[in-house]
Amino acid sequence: MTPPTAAAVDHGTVTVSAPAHAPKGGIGHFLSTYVFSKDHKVIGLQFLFSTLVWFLIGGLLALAVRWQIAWPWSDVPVLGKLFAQEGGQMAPEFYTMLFTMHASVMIFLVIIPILAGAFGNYLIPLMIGADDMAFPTLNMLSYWFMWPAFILFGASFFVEGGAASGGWTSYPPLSTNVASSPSGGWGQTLWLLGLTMVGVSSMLGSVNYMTTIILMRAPGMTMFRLPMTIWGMFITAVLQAFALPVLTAAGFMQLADRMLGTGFFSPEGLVVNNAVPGAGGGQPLLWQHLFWFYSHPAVYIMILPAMGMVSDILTTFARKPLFGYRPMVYSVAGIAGLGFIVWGHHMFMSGMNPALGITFMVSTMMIALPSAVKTFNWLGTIWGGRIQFTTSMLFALAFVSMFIIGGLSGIFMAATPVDIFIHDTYFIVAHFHYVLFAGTAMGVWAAIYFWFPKMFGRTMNEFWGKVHFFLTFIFMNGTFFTMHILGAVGFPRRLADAYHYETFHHLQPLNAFMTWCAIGMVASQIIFAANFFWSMFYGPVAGRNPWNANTLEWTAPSPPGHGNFDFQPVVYRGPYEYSVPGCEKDHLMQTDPPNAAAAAAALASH
Amino acid sequence: MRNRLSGIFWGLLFLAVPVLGVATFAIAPAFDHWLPKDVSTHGAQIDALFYFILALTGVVFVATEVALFWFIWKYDAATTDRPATYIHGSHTLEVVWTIIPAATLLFLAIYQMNAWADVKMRRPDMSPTVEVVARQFEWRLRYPGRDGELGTQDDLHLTNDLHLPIDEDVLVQLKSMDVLHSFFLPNVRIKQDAVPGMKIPVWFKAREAGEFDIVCAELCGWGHYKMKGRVTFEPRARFEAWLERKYAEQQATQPPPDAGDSLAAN
Amino acid sequence: MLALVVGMAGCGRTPPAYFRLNMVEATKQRLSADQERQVSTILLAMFGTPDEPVALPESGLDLAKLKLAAGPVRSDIAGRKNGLYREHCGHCHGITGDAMGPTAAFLNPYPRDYRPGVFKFKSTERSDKPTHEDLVRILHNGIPGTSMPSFALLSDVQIDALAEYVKYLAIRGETELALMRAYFELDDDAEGKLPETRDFLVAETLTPVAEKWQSAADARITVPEMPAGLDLAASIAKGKELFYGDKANCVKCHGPTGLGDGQANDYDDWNKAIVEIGKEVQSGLAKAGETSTSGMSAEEAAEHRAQLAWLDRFGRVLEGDALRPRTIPPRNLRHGIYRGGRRPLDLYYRIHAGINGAPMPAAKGTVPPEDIWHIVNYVLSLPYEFDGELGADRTLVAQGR
Amino acid sequence: MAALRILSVLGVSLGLFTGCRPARVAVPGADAEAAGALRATLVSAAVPGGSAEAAASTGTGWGTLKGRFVYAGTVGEPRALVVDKDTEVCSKGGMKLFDRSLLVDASSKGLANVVVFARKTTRVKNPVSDAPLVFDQKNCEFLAPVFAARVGQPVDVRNSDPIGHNTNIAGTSFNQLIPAGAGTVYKPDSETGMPTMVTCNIHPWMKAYCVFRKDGYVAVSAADGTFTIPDLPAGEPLEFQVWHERSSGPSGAIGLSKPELKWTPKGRFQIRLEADEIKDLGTLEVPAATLGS
Repeated sequence: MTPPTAAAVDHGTVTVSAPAHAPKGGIGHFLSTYVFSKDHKVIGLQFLFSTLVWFLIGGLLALAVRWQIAWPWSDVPVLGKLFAQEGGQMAPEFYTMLFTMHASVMIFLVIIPILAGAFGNYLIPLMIGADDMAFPTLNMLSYWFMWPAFILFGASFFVEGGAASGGWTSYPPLSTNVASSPSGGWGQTLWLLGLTMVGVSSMLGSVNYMTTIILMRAPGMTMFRLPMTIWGMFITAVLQAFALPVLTAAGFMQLADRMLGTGFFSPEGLVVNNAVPGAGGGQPLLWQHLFWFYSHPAVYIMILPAMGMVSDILTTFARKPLFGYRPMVYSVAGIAGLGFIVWGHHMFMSGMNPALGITFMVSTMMIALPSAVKTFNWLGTIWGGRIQFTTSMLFALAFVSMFIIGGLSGIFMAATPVDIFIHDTYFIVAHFHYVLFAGTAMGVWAAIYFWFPKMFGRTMNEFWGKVHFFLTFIFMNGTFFTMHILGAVGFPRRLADAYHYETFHHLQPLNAFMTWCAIGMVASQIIFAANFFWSMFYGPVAGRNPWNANTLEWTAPSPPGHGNFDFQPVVYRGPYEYSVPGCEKDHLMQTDPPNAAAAAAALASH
Repeated sequence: MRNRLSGIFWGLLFLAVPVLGVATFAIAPAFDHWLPKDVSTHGAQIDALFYFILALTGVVFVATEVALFWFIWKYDAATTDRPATYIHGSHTLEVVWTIIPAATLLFLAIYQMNAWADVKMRRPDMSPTVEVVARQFEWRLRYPGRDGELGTQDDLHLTNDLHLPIDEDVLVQLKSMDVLHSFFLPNVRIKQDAVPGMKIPVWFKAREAGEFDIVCAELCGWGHYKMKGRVTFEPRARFEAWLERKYAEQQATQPPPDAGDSLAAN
Repeated sequence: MLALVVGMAGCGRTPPAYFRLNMVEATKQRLSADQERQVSTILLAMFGTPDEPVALPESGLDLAKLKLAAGPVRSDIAGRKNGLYREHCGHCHGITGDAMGPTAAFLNPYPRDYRPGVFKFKSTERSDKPTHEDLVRILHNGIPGTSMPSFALLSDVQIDALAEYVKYLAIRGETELALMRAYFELDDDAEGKLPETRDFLVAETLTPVAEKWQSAADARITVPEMPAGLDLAASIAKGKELFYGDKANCVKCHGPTGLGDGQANDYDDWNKAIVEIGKEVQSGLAKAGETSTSGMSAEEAAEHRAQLAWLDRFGRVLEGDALRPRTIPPRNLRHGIYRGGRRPLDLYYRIHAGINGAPMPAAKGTVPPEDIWHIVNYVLSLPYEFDGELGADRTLVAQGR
Repeated sequence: MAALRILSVLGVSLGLFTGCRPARVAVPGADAEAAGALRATLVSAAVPGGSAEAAASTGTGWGTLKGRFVYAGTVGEPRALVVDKDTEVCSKGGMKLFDRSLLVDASSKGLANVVVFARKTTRVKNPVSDAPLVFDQKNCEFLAPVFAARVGQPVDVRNSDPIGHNTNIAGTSFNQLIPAGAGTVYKPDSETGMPTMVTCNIHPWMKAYCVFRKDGYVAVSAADGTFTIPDLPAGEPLEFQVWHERSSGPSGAIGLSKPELKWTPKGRFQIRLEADEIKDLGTLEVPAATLGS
């Protein structure tokens, strides 16, 4: 993956990576180095590129959805032809497919793999001072198991009836009953198979991450000297390891319902589209329980690593130690623990016993707590710092700012009576887009701008980076904040056309505004793409530690060769020793040998 | 990033979040982009709770976002010359900002239980006023006929056009023929999924007469959006008159004098 | 990944909506490309486009109503002034009314194809068109047990307009069929070109079609009153007798249990047509496979090749312009779901005139009216007969009984 | 950038795939201005009616047309039909029902059930008779495999079976219950063009054809293949249409190579009768290939 210029970057330094980069002939070598590589960095970049491409596809799907919401049934420009529908207007079942696949792609092919897969892979060994993952082959497999998923999801768009259209939650009987929806044919089946593949990939990854983080830390790197990024990744891995089996099992049950005619999720006596399903005796709610038992923890899988990375970036550019390192670690662990007992809050309206609803409501209220703690600590971190407004820092600050909104709007849904009204309305859509897009995606961009120099040996263009940030930030809020208002009117999700309801008739202009913002948001990503690829080859060459950061990866060459470190890193202190009094430079790297002053200060802090 | 203006610029950008955020919520009602009219007896509780949480979160939102802005503004490396504070955290602070939210949230949790119980747990002891069977993609309604019980030959069968009496408890027996649906009455602050294989009771009491939307709020297939119903609340007398008329229509053995008019009537 | 965008953008915008020619009939009638073009030209002249409908005075259609229903959907909230058909109906019934909308293929039963001008649920004799009120009623109540929803919440003006537009599409479709069939009747000196005269197009082709629609109101079935002072129980018993007896013979199709488990492998007229053609094409191809062109003279061989080309094209037409044929099971009379309406009156119509386009035959003439009333009473009692005994019947469970 | 390259390939394929869905058969578009012109003529309140009524007759007197169809080919064993309903009646005593689509007289090779009818006539000799024709069904079989009647002439659709039937005449929307031993009278109200199929939905194997003509100039060849159409208007050109159920020609038309009769592949031949002439076409050989066997 590493560009040819890379060798030039770290000439002078004794680099283990030289042989790896020496031009070796042979397609076999090419394959083993760039395609089926077992090097965690190559795999990480493979994940990064794949997920960015799916990010684009998911974005285009979102645009198509927005178009229909803003101007229902009107001729769709450019993409209209794809739908192959008479008069260029999209058919309702096509719309359901659009939002189903938008969510599925974004969650399973973008957010989860880009956090754990891309950054987890790239950063874990570097930040703990290991030369690679514990199980390089597993690691390679975890990437190549994504490909069946890519192909299955991609292919499902072209099978008869189109891709899955049962919502990303795939609630039965709509999803299990072949007759109940156009995608009842292959789309839904391919979707389930793809989902399973993503699960396998994540599982391989999580096992690897846990082992690596526990066993392969550099000398002196105690658990409580780990950067928050690693803590985020670690907890995520644990979550995946415990939650995924449930989803996989549930997925297979649904497959069985579809293909073998078992009746896990369909009760007796259905008449769907004049077809009487074979077996009965099941319970639709069972799927919801199993699904959310995974998918609620998955919500944290989708944000914890971002929280970790943001913590590191904030400290770096505030030039200040992280405020409350241990509380941060505990709150991450707390989120993970509570995350397993709140799934029911997705089901308040589902017909589940209302008494059970109360239990889940209480636990859900409680999970807001660690999130609050983290937010306050981030604020504490930049308080009294010396803030450098790099693009990366701006995205990190945006993460904090947006995560506050996403977190607070969650309280509305946690309150069961209020949820009666806003459940399945745009209030929810606003909420999780603030957490996942305005939150995680900001974190991801922060991370990309931050670790890009390490990945490619060059820094991204700061000016265009800031333009990209500015536009994204504006349009993002234009798109998603207004969704709260829609939610307050009770505007339901997933409606191809809600304006024939008197209650929602007047909301079209607002939706049109949001769609324009969404278009702007997607358009501004062109800047990012251009900046990204241009800088990859022509950006200013970065040294080993362009940001004067403390963590281990910055001691390695940029980009690091195979084996990562050209010396054996030894860790003397925590990752956040910035602006230590009486220390000549404003940061003490984890590997800097302790001199009297610094040591005094460092030790004082522990 | 040595530019002294950048801190101010970005600070203001982040200040815009709370300012515009609050502004949006403040002006939305003026444009009727707000909670729809509530005609139920229990809705007031829910709305009150909504406003309470809105106020609570609003305060926290403004406070934190302004703090964020203030720090960005004040601690810009380009404008401040004092070194960054070397501090690893404060135990007292951690305790404070753990206990206070915890207490608030716990209070919130307990405070709302009653409202929840009213809507979902304290079922009035009565036989169903009407059975609503959701189906792709319509609401099939079944009123007990003269014999007052469902499932007999004199049931009254209708579609999408739900009529209910006001000022008295009504019990809707909610079922689904095929997939999940959700019985959503925005103006009554009622939402309940219809689950195939389950009979789920839904009850409420309307205060005002009028016509309102019935919306399906759970994805039920390609026609989800067109699963539109209408509920008409009217005084007992008119309600029964309407039942009678519909029943007579259902029993018709002769075409109405002019089909056009009789259709216009309903 | 930019390639992706380009790949998509390359496809460009979609052309404005158009009426698609009835390709199944055209191919069946072996029309040449010129003849197909002539038909679409004539139809364009007589009926206009989906965006700009035209109604000749002879068609008896109300252009104002048509314009309300026609056209693309107006997406500004102020509007919704037209495009009703494409907003509510098009994605199933198709812009042409050919039941080939994008959603159609997944529905069971398939949506109605208006073009033959045959409608099932009406108050008129079997061979007559439905009245305007019949269409309005269907739009208003929907068709229970099918994917046809109720549009009761549309304004009467809108429903009225949609009903008129359905007539428009039906008349257009029937005219199209008449034109295409006319080619076969042409004398050889006409050189395979239909006369584009007012006499032929309007007087001979359009008017006969339109008149049937205009006279529908007069063709209403006169329903004799249900015999006064009828003892329901006795009537039901009598109805049961008839149901199973040789006279009314309902049992043959609706089955001894009334669950619709009798003669069940039949097709309705729309599907039957496709089935027949499908058979013809298949056997034709099979035969063509056997015959060897070796022994043939030049023109025989040419003819043979032409025949092959035609069969092959027909195969492709059936792929794209027809849905996979589905059998039409007799109604399960214990669901308590009555597609044509649940009034005793509706059931009387169904039994009296049968169901046009479906295998259901008419009892008129062979079963006296009071007997029909007995059958109606019996059928209405069926869903509630032997309560619980039919627990095996899933739907009854679904109905909560 | 290996991953990138691989993925952009995926991207392109995605794009192209979607762009090129399998399209429906192309339809020749309408000629817009021609349509515009035509519409003008249509809306212009031209003289109503015009030449709608039949062309004036040119000849006088009446003639008769006869002929005999023979089948040039060998007839295999007739296919037995699947009888799975009401077997106690429909196959009582092991009785079998056979496919009757190709009935050839063993000795004379005569081909039965060929339909011959005049396409257009200017004069008709006899008024429509009120004597009902009988269209009966017995032993779950329509007695007449091909049935011809004149428009307006009552047809008594009977059922001589002890079980109920229904009679469904395609394209006429006549579909009636015929109770056991009962019958109903049907008056064809329009011409069928080519013969149309008659079925019984209760007993799917039951099949017959019927043809209705306004002028009644129609004949069905008898068992020995002979047919006769009397009282045809003489002294003017007549065009006849020939049809057989099994014919592979368009809509069942039988095309013979008889130049002297200007016999077309559309199964039409032209002829002119003199007054009181009895024209015998002699033996008309129908090749096996024409009947698709």
